[in-house]
Amino acid sequence: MSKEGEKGMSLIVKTITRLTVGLILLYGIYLVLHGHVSPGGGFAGGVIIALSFIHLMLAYGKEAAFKKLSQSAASFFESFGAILFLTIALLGLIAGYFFSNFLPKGEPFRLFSAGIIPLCNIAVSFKVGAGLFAIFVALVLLKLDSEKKE
Amino acid sequence: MMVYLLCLVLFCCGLYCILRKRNIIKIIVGVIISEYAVNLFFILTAYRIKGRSPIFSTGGDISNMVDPLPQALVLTAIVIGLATTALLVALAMRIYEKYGTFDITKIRELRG
Amino acid sequence: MGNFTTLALFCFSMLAVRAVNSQGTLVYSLGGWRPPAGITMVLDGLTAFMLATVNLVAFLIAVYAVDYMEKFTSKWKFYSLYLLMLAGMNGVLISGDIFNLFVFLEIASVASYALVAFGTERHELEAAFKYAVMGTVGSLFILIGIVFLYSFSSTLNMADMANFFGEKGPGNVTIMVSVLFIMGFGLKAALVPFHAWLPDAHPSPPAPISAILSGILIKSLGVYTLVRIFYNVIGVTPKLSSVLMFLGALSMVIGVFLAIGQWDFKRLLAYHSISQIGYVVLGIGLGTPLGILGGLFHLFNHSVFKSLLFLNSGAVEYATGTRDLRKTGGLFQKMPLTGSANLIASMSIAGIPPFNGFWSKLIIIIAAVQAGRYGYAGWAVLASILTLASFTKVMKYVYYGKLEEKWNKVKEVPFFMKLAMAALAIICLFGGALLIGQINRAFLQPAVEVILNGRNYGAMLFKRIL
Amino acid sequence: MIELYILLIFMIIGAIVAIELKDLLSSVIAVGAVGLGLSIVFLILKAPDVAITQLVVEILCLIILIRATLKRDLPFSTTGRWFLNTAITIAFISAFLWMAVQALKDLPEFGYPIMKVAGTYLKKGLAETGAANLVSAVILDFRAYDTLGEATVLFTAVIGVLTVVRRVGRKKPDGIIEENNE
Repeated sequence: MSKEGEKGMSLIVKTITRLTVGLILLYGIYLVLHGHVSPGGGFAGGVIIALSFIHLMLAYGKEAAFKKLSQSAASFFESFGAILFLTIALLGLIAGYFFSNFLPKGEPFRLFSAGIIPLCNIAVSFKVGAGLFAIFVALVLLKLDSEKKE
Repeated sequence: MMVYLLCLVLFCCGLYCILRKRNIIKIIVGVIISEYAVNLFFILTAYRIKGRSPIFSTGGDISNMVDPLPQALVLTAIVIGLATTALLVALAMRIYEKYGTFDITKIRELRG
Repeated sequence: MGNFTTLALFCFSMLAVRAVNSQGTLVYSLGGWRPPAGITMVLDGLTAFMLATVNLVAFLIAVYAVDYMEKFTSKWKFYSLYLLMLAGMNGVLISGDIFNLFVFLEIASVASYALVAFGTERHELEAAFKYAVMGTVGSLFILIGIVFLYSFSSTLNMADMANFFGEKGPGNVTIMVSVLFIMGFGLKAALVPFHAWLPDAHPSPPAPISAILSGILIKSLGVYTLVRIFYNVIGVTPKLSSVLMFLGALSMVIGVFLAIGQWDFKRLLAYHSISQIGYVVLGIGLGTPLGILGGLFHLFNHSVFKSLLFLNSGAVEYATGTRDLRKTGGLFQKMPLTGSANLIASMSIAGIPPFNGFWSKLIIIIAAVQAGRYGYAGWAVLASILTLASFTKVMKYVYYGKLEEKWNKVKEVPFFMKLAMAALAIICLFGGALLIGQINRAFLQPAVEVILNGRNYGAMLFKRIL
Repeated sequence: MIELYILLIFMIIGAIVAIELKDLLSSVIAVGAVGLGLSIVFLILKAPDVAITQLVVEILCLIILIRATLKRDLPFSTTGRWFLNTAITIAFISAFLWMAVQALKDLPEFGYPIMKVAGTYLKKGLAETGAANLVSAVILDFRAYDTLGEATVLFTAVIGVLTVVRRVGRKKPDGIIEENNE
């Protein structure tokens, strides 16, 4: 990708990235948290969170992105998401069924409503975001390796 | 009816690409196009004339919402498609690394 | 870790067999939603039978892998993918909802694509790519079929759908869906027009993976789903069953003809997989009780002896480093246990009387004759004879004959590999016992009844729920 | 509904362009155009959730594919039996389409789904789950098991990719090679 060494793209791209990457991350988090009252949800939000890190990585090179989210942290978040999701499902057993919606439903259209659904959204977003980031990193590293070999 | 047919034509474009093209990236492109077509077909079957999106709002009536179930299923199908595509791309890149080409007529160690 | 999990799964599936015997069909609704709204898991005779088969073979292969996988890097990745694949297969078997079935089918398929490329050698990558593209196309066909079914019947629950089709009767949509599913699941099961990926994908990976792919993956993803959807959901018509029989017979004969000219040990076995799947589909396609019994019994037997054969080929490769039949020879003196296990498995697959393969083939052929399909019976006998011929070749070139100079240092394989092979060989030897009254009634008969019940599946399930 | 037809035809043209272009990078970008068109179609069809997801997944797909194809060669070879193979493929596809047309006649007409199961969701969804977004309610409550499976597919793909990109697959008979886990 990079024309001038390993350290990322040109100054314009870097500046714009610095301004937008936080907004993208915030938008992803917003989509996750409001998944049960408006369009969006765990998948879309998770992918956007992953995209914000990928954006950082494309613009600044991989070191900058790893400083924010190292690979072990990514794998930790992925496992954390999976375990959170399964825990919610298993807690449902107390209420009678696997995946039963055991929390109080609350008042519709509020942020804190709909029982387990927001929690599930958060879990799924962790999982999707970290998982996609891991896939991308693996592919990029593979490519860098093969270029080095040539 | 006509809409369904156009959608299936899109699917067949992808299928043609998978069956006839001799380049790995083109094959992946074909797979992606077919996936799109299938997802579109699913959403098309859910549409209701003059329907509204399946999100409740205060005071709105719910009688003419479109079918929410296919939308949920398509969300799942999209992510599954993404996972498959990522794996295919990883395989393709490894193949490029080993053989130095994307052309499958040159990648023939195994015989039929 | 992997071994304990698979052992636990095997124990659970044996419990499942018992539960089905004592209580009949069990239904579990996830999340507490009533069936058309939520997802259900269904445990009936067919599911229990398949679960027991899959987990038995998977457990033994996991035992085998303990020593075999020492040659490869990153063992933990192998075990993760192996268990994910197993989870996918179990999910497919136990699911009562058609989209859920698709999701679990994808888990198993994605894991198997990655497993085929496990060694990351050139030919493995190529085989994996071919397999992944074919598998994805198959999945897309299945998904389109599901869209048609959903749009037509407006439900995803298989029991509900069976009721719907029971009222509606066959029509154009049924034909279209049948064609889509035959293409999709045929691709997964490697029936003959769609078999191109199998001879590449099955020999390339390490032996335990070949064994599980060939032994149980194509059956639980291909044959089981085909049977479940055609017999219990859509309802089988005479035309459909003749198509199934024709495809089965075609696979049977073409597979064995392609196999007989092969010199690569594992590739030969892969072609035999196509041929044996043909037997299973032929038996089930006959639609008579005896034919279905034979088909299912052959499915069980094939899982056992084909995994055993692949494990044997793996042992030969482990010890000598080659799998070309022309380069080996006389290994029986050096590896007596592998040799005798292979002898048992070969006789079993070729249908020599005391072994299990003989009984199931005999039942299928008798059923074909009883149903008046003499042609198909003749083909089955022909394929059986050719199978015998090609395995005679294997035994002659690998285990008997003159021991070459360079194999003098060959040793018998490590303990766990021997253990797994011996266990499978013993099952081969006594597999015929499954036909004896009590065991038959407990294990095979409930599965046959489920298939024979046809679309009453739906009505029966709803009776259990309410 | 005329815009739906226009977009669909645009997507088909985009797909054909993507298939027939000789340059891999342009071909991948044409796929991106198809994907964006698909996202707009989802919006027209009143599926905002799917539209958002499709959009972001599309972007991710595009980035991955561009990473894979950048600065890569493109040999095109036409084999000897090109005409025969194409003829077979087209015959197969037309047979497929013909059967599809027969079957489509029996489906409920476009715009009037039956909604037997979905009807229950519409009626009971808000009261029983408390989520205003019905799609969220379906994927995370009514059919949460599907979502679990789907997350597992993604997990499998992550491990699969990590498996595939390993540098050394088999240990050599002699000499020790250290594991390289990314």
